Amino acid sequence: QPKGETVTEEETDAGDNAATSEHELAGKNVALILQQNLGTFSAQYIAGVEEQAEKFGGSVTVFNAEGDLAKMASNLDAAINQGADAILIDHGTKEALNQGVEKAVEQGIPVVAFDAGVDVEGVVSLEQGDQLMAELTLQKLSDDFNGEANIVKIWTAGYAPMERRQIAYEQFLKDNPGIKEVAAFGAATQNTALDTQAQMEAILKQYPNEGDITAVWAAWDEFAKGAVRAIEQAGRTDIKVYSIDMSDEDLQMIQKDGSPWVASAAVDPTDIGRIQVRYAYQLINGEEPEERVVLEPVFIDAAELPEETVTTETLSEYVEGWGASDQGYTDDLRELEGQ
Amino acid sequence: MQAVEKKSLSRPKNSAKENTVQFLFKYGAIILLVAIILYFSSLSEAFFSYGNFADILRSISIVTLLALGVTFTLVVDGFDLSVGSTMSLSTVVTASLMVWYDMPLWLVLLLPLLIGVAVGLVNSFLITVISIPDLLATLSMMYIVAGLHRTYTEGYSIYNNMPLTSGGVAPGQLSDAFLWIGQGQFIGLPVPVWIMVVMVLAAYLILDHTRWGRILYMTGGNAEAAKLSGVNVKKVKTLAYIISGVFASMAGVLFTARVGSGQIDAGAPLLMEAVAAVFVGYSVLGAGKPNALGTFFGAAVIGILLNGLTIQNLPYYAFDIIKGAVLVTALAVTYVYAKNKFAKS
Amino acid sequence: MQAVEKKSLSRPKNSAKENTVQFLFKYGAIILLVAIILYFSSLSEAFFSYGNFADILRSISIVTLLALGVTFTLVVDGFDLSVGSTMSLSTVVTASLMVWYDMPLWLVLLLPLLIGVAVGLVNSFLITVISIPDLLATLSMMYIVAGLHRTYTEGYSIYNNMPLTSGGVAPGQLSDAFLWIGQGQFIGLPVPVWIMVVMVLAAYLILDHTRWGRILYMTGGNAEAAKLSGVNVKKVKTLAYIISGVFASMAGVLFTARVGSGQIDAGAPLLMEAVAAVFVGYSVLGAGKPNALGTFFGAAVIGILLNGLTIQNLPYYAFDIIKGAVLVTALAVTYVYAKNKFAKS
Amino acid sequence: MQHLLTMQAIGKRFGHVTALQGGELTLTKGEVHALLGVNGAGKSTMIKILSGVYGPDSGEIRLDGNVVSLRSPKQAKEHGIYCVYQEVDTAIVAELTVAENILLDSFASGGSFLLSRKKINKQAKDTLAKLQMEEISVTRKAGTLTLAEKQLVLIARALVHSAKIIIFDEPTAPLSLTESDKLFSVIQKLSADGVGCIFISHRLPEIFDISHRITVMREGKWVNTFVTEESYAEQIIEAMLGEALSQELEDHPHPLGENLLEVKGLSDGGKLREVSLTVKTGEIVGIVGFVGAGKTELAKALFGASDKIVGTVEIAGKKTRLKHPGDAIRAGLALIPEERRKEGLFVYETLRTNASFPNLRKFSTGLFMNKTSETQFAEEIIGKLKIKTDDTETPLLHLSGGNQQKVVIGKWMSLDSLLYLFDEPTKGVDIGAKVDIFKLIRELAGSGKGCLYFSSEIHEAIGISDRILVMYDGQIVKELSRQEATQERILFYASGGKEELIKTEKLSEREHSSVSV
Ligand SMILES: Nc1ncnc2c1ncn2[C@@H]1O[C@H](COP(=O)(O)OP(=O)(O)OP(=O)(O)O)[C@@H](O)[C@H]1O
Ligand SMILES: Nc1ncnc2c1ncn2[C@@H]1O[C@H](COP(=O)(O)OP(=O)(O)OP(=O)(O)O)[C@@H](O)[C@H]1O
Ligand SMILES: [Mg+2]
Ligand SMILES: [Mg+2]
Repeated sequence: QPKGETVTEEETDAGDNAATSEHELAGKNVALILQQNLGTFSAQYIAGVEEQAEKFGGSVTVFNAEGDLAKMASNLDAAINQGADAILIDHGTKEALNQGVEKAVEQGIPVVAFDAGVDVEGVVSLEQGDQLMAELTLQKLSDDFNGEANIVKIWTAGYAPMERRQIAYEQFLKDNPGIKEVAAFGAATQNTALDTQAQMEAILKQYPNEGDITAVWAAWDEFAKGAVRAIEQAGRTDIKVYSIDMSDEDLQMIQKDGSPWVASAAVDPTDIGRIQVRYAYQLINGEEPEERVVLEPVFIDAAELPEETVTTETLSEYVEGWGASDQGYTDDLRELEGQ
Repeated sequence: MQAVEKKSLSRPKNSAKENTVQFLFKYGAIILLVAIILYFSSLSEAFFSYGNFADILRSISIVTLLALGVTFTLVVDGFDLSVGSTMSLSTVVTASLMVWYDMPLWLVLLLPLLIGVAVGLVNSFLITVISIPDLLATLSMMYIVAGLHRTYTEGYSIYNNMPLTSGGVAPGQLSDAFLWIGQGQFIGLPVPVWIMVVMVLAAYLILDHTRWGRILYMTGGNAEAAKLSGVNVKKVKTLAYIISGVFASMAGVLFTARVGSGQIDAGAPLLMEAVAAVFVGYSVLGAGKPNALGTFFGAAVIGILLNGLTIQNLPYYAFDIIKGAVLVTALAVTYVYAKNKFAKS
Repeated sequence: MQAVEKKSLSRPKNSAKENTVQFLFKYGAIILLVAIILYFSSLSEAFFSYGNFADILRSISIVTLLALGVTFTLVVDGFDLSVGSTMSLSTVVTASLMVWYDMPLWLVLLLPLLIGVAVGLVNSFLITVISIPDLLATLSMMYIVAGLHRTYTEGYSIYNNMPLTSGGVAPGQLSDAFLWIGQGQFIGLPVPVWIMVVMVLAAYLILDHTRWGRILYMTGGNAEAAKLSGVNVKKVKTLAYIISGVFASMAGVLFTARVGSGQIDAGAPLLMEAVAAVFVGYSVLGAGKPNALGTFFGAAVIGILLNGLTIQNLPYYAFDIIKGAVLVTALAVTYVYAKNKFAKS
Repeated sequence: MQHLLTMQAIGKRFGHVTALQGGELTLTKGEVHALLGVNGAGKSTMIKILSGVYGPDSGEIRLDGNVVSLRSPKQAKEHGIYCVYQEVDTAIVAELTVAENILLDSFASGGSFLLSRKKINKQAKDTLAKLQMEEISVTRKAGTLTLAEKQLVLIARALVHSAKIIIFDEPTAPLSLTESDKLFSVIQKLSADGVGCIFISHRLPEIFDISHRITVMREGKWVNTFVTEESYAEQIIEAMLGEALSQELEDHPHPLGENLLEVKGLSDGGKLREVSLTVKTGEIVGIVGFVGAGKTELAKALFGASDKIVGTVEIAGKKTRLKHPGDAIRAGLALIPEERRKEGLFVYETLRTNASFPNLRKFSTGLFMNKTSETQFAEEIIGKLKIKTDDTETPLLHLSGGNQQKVVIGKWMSLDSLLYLFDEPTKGVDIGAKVDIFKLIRELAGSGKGCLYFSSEIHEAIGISDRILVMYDGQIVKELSRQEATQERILFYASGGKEELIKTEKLSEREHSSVSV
């Protein structure tokens, strides 16, 4: 990628200062264990991790398992063997990771997991407010159509956050009998957005008439992207899309004229990365933070966005609470960052 | 004459089987297409309409370009498995040229083609100079190019106004002129359909009606004989892989224009469809060899089949089975025919 | 003798090149491994420890099983691209047998192997009876089996107490006895490492020291000559593909036990690593042909390389490039060597 | 005489094999120059150098007095040198039509970019007309042609262009007598037009018919050049074979026993039709015919290597069904196939593993191979067959053709077979090894084995066989006893001659055909 024009001097300086400082928390190596590179979301998330670690004067090693859980477990082993100072986990399953995480904890390596489902004592688990995000978007959907809608659900099982969203979804349908699910599908594949697009096109052919489908609820923005493209290219202006999660690419799609994508709820992926690093440093610093951290989601309504294009970086100017999370900071950490 | 008569008399069974294979080989693909169209038309009125066919044609245009490239390599008795990755690379490069570097349209259309040329050159280097078998060489390149395209974008897809990892926002946008290539209409047909038709015809003319085409087929049919006739076999193979690379990168450009962004891994899922199209096309009108019209035809059969099955609400995850089965059937017909033909000579 | 001397006198350059290739071919892989280990050991003290090597061995155990299957098909001059999909299918079937149907352990271990046998049979049917070239036949099967495994689970991964599409919750769980296969320890080494070691040794003994191995290699060396020496070539090829299928399904079972759930598409990303392992293994100690120890060795080289490179903080998206490059290098050495050897005749 | 072409001191080496050392050839305008020599004498290599396929290691080529460099077939063609190659299948593109195959050279060498099918077809038809072969349809796929038709297509390919020199490398081998005659009239016409023709053939009579001069080569060297009109066949044969080797193989009459093999009405659904024959113990039966007569098919059918076989086969009085070579081996048969590298050997493997392969059980204890007994056996056959090799572990690739052939024979020695099928066992084998092989065959027969000897080298078959069966077009058309078998008789039947049409006296007129090896 090319250099952008607006590299902030401040940031790079901060990194340099910390790196050269003599602070006892400086120079730590953080291992980031990814299950899968999920497109833009992952890229921004990793950027957040790297940015925060750099500010603390540390460095990041990224282990990507390309979706392969066995490799993810091996990567975890490798990180432990290499003596990482802290381990961050992004997704994965309890069954595959618990063993490795226990080993890490035994060896005194701090572990912070994000949406990984691991349940080992001493490990900080981050989760997005999944149920809340589901509720927020579903409520908006219901409000937009006065509680009467035929919806398509795009969702997949097998991921802890997905299942938490599913719980909220089922509860919501029970409470709102006017909302009917006409179809449900979804799969996390090597190429989720494109595959979803093909499936959504099929669904649209199946329900060709206006009103057959009022809206699509996508439990993940990769699903939403595929659905939005399918709807746009079929020229179906009658269908709206509600989703969870938000990346830059999503924002561009939402801001497009006449976009069917009207709302989303999300935690800033960059923020997730930053917060995860902060908790890791708390652990390194010997503090004892709470073990279950729920990240505060933000609701984004397309109507609130301005005319000019915004990015996740500038989004905070229009959406309250975005990209400005202070979660996980302690005085020690601020001091470290301020060096 | 006598011998022939005697032969067919003494083996009536065999002969009947042979005839069936011959017939299937010659008209099987066409019968299949007509049957599929009739079947789906009977199920849905919307199917047999100008609009739907234009849609189907548009939907197969990218695969067809990819498959044309594969056709050229098969003509010279090679095989290019790297086309999917090359297309992915071309997709992100095309988008990046506009979004990251704000380049003029002509460069945006030209540079990706050079990437295709480069991949073709590396492929043919591995094959003709290092003597790695075609399939293995292009399989490796498939992975390398896939890795390159991901490294190039650092794992991001490329879209208008994307923020850059180094901070700031990308300066450019996909221009409307560019998007017209993938989404516009021209004299009543979508632009991608025009591009596909022109390319199929060009490939057909080159392969079937020019000296070059003859040299390509000659090289594929019997490299030794071609060499003895004064053909520089390595050069011809190199050319075929370059053509394949260029077609793949054209497919990538078209994909970017169609989708309006530079998606990661856009080409990978299209590889099998392209290969299947070529093999289904082998049999069109009994050509018995890779040919441009057949490839188009094969892509159409698969496109219509998938379109129809989608309407039939077949679960998406079963599509791979259908595609694989179509490919196996096409291969089986091709190779059973080849076996028969060989036995006869 | 005279001839050789004369040749080396008149073309000293070529001869030096030849010698280099010979040397590289014989010791290249070992030198590479030692160099890699030394380099990484110099970077990190933790690298050269019993624990780390045990972990690395465990991490390559699944790929090695897969690669052993590919080795068998390469020995008979075939090629199995469907092993990745077969492994995926076996993974989800293994998990489903426990989670959906709550079956006893022996059935859970047996049934997936039968799937491997079935895939092997279909592969060899396409290859030996229909005469579709190995790579194309197994490529098609790769897609079909991938489609099947997704259709079987309807696109879901399978895990303990998963909700079922029909409502309710799955009755079974992955048992501890089963998980021990993937996660347990046995006499100081992880169980998967034991399984791998036993399988590598078994494959080595069979291929290098038994009558069967001889028949497999000879069939691969020259099928026609083997046939005229009384070997039933089709049967031998069929056997090789069945063995390949069984190894792939064993890899799938091991994967399920390692991960504790039945992931969709588990095998697909491992295909290239397995193929690369086999080709790197070609050259081990100058065997010049697919061999079991070489395959293990190849898997180890790649495993250690990736392990080390990750620590070097190479961007994760560039790994495919490294893997592809390792594969190309292995192929180049193999085929340049073959060319040299052939040219001498 | 103004020399159109002079080739001098041509040397060529393939790895360890010296194909040529001191090849010479001159050609004048309008001359038909025959090039003669036993198999492997270097004829094909010589003309491949002339047509630019191989670059010579040494020597010089002059065209019209000027030294030329012919580095590629293209360059040779630019100099007006065209060649009809010996191996038909290396030069035919099966998927293209006859017309396209005839015009193959012109596609490669430039010309108009767009092609008109009509024009191509017409041009091809005209060329075929010159050969009086209009009945070959120019739109057929070349792959469906018979071997003879393919050969004619290749000849036509050379006639398309205005050539200075045309080389014919054994063009008549697969042709019938009438087809050969047509070719000769074309060659005569070319010669009258001033084209120099180089003609290679193993058939002496036609060489005396058509050539002006004859150059004989032996072991890659020029031996002599004769003016045809002033020379005799005996002279030429002597030059080809060399004095030392022209002694006859001693004929040891040996007793024949019971019928070992009895074949009735064998057909393979393809070439073979209604073949019946018998072999007694201790008997060597020669089966002779031209390329394409179906000898190899017969050998393979007997060995169970072809599908769709009808007819009965009795071995040692027992009716046997041969569905697979495995059955044949169990029944006591052994096949030494024609294409030894393709069908008989594993060239990248060692002598040891090759030798033990047909009988692995004998060399294994339980399931595991017993290398000691393998090595023992390999050493045994090395000694017995006088195989020249460093040790039992050298890959066969590095052995010479004759020694490879001995391995193919030797590998059956562990089985104690009853009946040996030799398909062209002397093909590509040097003269010394040839004698060894003949001795070996005689030895086998002497020890009570049956032998079937398939060959298109008529004089060799005459020399070794107790009885000769002549094949033509998939059938056995004539049985000749040792006394009746002469080169002319066999040639006559092998080219499809019918008994009623000839007077037998005319045939037995020239009884001088030497039975040399
Ligand atoms: N490409 C090659 N590689 C290795 N050896 C070769 C090659 N071509 C020819 N030879 C060897 O060179 C020698 C001469 O072969 P050549 O084909 O010229 O003989 P020929 O006189 O044409 O014989 P024939 O009558 O059988 O056609 C033989 O020993 C042959 O084995
Ligand atoms: N009709 C044909 N078309 C093409 N090739 C043929 C044909 N007939 C024979 N041949 C080729 O000639 C070779 C020998 O043919 P075949 O086995 O039928 O006869 P043969 O009597 O054994 O001849 P040979 O003297 O070569 O042993 C085969 O390898 C085959 O490739
Ligand atoms: Mg020759
Ligand atoms: Mg023969």
